[in-house]
Amino acid sequence: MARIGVFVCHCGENIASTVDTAEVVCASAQIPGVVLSIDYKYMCSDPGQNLIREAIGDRHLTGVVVAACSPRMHEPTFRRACADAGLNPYRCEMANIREHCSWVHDKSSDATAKAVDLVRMRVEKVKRNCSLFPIKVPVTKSALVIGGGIAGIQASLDIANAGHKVILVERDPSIGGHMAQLSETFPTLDCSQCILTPRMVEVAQNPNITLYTYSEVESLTGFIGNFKVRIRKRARGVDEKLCTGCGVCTQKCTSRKIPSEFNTGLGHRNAMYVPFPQAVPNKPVIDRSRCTYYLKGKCKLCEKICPAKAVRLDQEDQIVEADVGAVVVATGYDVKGADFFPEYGYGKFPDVITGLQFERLASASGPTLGKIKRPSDGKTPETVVFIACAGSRDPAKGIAYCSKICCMYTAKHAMLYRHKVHEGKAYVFYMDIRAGGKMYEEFVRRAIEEDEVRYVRGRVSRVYERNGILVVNGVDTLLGARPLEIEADLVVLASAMVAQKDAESLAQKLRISYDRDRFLSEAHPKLRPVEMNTAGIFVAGACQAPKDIPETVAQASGAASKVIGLFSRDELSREPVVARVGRNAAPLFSSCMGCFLCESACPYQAIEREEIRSRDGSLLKTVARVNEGVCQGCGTCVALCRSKSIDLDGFSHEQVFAELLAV
Amino acid sequence: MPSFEPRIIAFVCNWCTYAGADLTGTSRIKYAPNVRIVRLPCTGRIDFMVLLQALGQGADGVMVSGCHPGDCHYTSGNYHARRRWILFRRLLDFLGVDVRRTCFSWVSAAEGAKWAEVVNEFVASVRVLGPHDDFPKRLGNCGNEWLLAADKANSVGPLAAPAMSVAASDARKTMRGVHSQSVQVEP
Amino acid sequence: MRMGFFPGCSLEGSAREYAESLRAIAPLLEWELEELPDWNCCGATAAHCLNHTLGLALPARILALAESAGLEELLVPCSACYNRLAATRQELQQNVELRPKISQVIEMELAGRTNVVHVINALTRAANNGLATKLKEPFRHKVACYYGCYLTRPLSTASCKRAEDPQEMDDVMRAIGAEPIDWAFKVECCGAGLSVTRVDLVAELSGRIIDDAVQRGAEAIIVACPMCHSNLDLRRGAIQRNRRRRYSIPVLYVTQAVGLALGLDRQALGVHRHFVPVRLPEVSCAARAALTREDVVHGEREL
Amino acid sequence: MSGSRSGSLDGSGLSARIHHFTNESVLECYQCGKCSAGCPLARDMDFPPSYLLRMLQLGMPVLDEQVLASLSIWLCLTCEACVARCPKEVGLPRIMDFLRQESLKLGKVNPKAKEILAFHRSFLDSVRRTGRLHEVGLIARYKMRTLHLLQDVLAAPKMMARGKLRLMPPRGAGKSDVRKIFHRTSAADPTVTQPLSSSDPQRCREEQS
Repeated sequence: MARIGVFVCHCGENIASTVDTAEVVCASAQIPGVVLSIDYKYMCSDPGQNLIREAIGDRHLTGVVVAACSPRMHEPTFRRACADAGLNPYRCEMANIREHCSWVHDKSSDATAKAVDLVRMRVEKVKRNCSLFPIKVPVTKSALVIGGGIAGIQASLDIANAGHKVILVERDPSIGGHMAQLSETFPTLDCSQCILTPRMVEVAQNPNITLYTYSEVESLTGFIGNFKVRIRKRARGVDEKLCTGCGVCTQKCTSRKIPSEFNTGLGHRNAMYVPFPQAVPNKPVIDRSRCTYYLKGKCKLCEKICPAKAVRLDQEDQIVEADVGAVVVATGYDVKGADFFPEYGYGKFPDVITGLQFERLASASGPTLGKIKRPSDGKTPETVVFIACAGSRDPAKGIAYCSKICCMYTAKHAMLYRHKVHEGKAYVFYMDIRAGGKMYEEFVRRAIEEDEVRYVRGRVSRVYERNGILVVNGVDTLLGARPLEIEADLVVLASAMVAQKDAESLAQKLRISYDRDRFLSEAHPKLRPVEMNTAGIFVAGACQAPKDIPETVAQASGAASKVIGLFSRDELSREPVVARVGRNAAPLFSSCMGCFLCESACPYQAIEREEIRSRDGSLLKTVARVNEGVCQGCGTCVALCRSKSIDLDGFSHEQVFAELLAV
Repeated sequence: MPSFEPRIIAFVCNWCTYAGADLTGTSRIKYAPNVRIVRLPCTGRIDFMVLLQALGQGADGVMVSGCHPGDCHYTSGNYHARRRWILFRRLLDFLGVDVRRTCFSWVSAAEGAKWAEVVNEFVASVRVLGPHDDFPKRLGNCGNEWLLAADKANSVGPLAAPAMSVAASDARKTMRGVHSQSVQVEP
Repeated sequence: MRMGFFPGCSLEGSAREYAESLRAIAPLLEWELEELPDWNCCGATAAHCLNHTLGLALPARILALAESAGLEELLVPCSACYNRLAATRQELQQNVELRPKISQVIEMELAGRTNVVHVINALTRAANNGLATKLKEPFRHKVACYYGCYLTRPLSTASCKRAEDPQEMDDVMRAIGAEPIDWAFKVECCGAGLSVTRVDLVAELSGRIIDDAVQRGAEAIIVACPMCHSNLDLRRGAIQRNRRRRYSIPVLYVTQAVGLALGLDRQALGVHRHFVPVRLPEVSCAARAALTREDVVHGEREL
Repeated sequence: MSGSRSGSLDGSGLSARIHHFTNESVLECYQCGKCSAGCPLARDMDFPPSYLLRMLQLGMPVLDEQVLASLSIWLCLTCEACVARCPKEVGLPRIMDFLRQESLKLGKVNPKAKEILAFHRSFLDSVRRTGRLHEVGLIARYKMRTLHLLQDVLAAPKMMARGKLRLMPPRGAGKSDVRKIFHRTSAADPTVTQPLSSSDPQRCREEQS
């Protein structure tokens, strides 16, 4: 038999002034199953809570209803009070007679009547509450970091330095990502590689970090604290243990003149190559799509000349499996080419290049060793036109959003150019200058005032070639939209930042959501910026939205600290409000008939398939099972279930109906 | 008939509309006292049965309100709710219930004023429709059965009434069984 | 194949050589041109500048005529006419309220069954079905294909795709043995409507076009629009004064070039009607290089 | 038709009327200036395209006046280069059409646009009379309207010699129908086509008063 106690709070005058609390007390006393009904001025105060604690002890209550403020306000308080007195906290419910009654109605019998109804509903519900216990799941204290750019590097180091194991997976032959390609970084102009490469080396040397380069995540299963990951280690063609990185093979390789990805096509590499000198690991890979041996079946020169005998032409992809407790996604961004802009002639004129290509031209380790030479004839350009928003903020042809970093890197490019070519003229066509950030505005002003970069407010309509010179048709909207024609030797397009080509497939692999621009979407745009809506998966860097380096690193450390926080416990305990599938005695086993509507409805992929087998192991039926580690308790499956085999703890059918019938 | 005061039951999600209604309170915006709110984790949790029961037991109107599209705390529950709602209205229409007795709205946690508006408008419109009595007779009281079966299973308090199929009540019983086992995982 | 034919006003006057050359090559390409009976002016720029409804009604009548004549395709040589017809067709298809209003104005029903086809598209089709095999004297010259505005814009109705660098006319030229150059003013405006009222502006705009074509060694400019032609040809004097330079480069209608390649007589093609005399170098060196052996053999077989 | 696009374009302002009649929203322009950069005539306009849009965006009566009285709207060749490259796909050509008609209705036509307007009218006159354009007639009317009697006189004989001048107006074209069309459409606004005598802008103004 249920023994329910009802505790009516006056909340000073807040409730009592509109609702006749005495009346509420009397009325509740009449409800079957209610053994105690009292009121007090401030239930949430210590004496108030003591009333409850004592009552639970003395009257052996099986359920408590506190008629007071919103449960969103004090439910935790009163549940704690119950727990103190040895009553399962989930047997305590609140009737919201303040926010939903006394504050929104005038003093009247109606208000009181409503209050009584609310209490009765709660009582009927709480009668059917049952003891729930926080769900405990173990935690594997090892993290998977996907992507070896600055975000992935930072996150890995932070987690590893906190004493946890990290598996870092990078698709390219080396870690470093886009940052390794950059020349200098704004607003400080310190050399990108000088600050990045030490971190890369740290990653290689940190005993807690297992590095898989030239590898990709094949699949991820499981749930927070208990993921299983399969990693495809693509065949390098080289035994990394034996290889000393002497580089003989890369120099002698016979398949040459392959446009280098790292140098954005401005330089060349061989089929056997290390993407760049500071690569980590500094071990070559064989590009099988270009290697003579794989194409024609002969050569094997590298194999012959390798002093360490490390070349393995017959090597095959390996699958590595690992258990991890958390995942950090740091897959970074892609640069949108500019070929969708026929009017700018990218791809048609060799001297129209993207921002990233300019980075390589300006980089000391680049194809021109840091000398600004134009691709067509290697001549030093006397006039360079930089076009901002070449793709960004262009819903018609490009992308609707602002890529955020272009204003700054364009200013940087113009500045670098002026530093390297003193007599050169630099024009920047811009729409707005978005320089929000520490020392950013100052940086742009410096470009304009000290380095005399000529900023023109307006967009370029088209770029064409007139006897060997690029003619830029622009406009200055600050001069009454007067058209300008500038003859340039080099045109640099501030190309947009877009999501990785395969962002979607990755997101689906990891069961995380992404937005219409294919950037991964965080759990809450403001309050949960590094969490994904799938528990245990975190995000860092430009795979979530365009970001510059400082922001990326900050977010990476944020994600890392979330992971570390997760790893600080041996097991996770979660609110026990989860769905579960009913089971019956044989021969029914479960009223679930395995339609798996729930599976398709569940936003968290918490529904698993469970096979029920007889003793001899033959399959009797396949039913749904809720993974309570993953379930967030929304109850969508419950409403959808045809056979009503799924129910939601804390909001079960009977509880809801009971509440309803009490109205 | 001005004397008539409709009884309306609202099913709201915990994260948006319930919080929104709280805000209505904290900002002391007054509205009609005719509504009784049933709090659920998400509009996705609301199934036909509950709504039918509400109308079945003689509620004059039923409201469902949750997060705006795209804001669902559980990412997609409200979309499921919306889809099901469209069907539900058809069903009601088929059953001969005036669909004007139902109201679906998006009220976010920040829209305290809107909640008051929605309630007042709906109450007013239902007041015009007059009391809702014919339907309950026809539909009967499906909810009771759920409950009583379950209660029988758990020997919860009074409210004695006809028992329903044993199978279902078994379902409940064994459900509890599994339930308690799986929760005893404390160290 | 049977095609409806809408010449348009200027082909009856200042651009009659366009009409003549088109009519001349049609039989060789197996086009049965069926001139639209009782057609009217499309209203050109003037109509839609001054009165939206009029700007729609005039082309609408033409479309309706074609439809009632049961024509599936209406061949239009003038780019401006094409632009008006295509635009009207689209607007009436998209804007449902408008259709009854217009058909009430023109007192004719209009379903938009007839497709509007520009000569360029018809020629591209021909080029893809063995136009090359019909050649008598391959047109071996470096040519600058000038598309102007109305062939490439608005994008939704344009007869040539790739707004910034269309290829349709270039393909036709290649098919007749010419060597189209890559140049920068393919789709820049020639001054069109201002031909009479603001000669100064026309001279400036058309000047840039001619100059670039010459700079890049074109021997002829090929056009498919009467307005472009009159601005580049008839206004040559003004252009030369404006740029203080002589330009002898002739401007040919695409149909004339094709006609010449098909071995038709210059008179028949109305080549003599141009202001700038059409004097083309024997066979341009570049093209001679391109002239391959089987071409010669093939040429003989033809003769 | 209206309302489907962004912007609070209700009201009686010019931009509101533009939105209502063309369904183009001037508020969508973010003033990058690409249209002005690519416009073949921007240099010769009193207000380049993007500048014109800016004036419309502010929705001040003074600026609306200036827009309607501008030369730009008459210089525009509707070559569509602007919209073809516009990142926001603002339909400038349609807007220009509307502005011309509006400026004509309200008698705000810029005096410098006299010739252009005269040409358009002569053109339509010719079409109304014969159903098709009669170039000789057009030029004749145009000269009458503008009194540029000597312009192009040298071209005439050359054209004659090349058989490009067709003295006789075209016959048999659907004159009557076209007349009707003109009648019905210009019933909407009488200022569109007018008898030879009127010299334009002034006349419009009188009509207003």
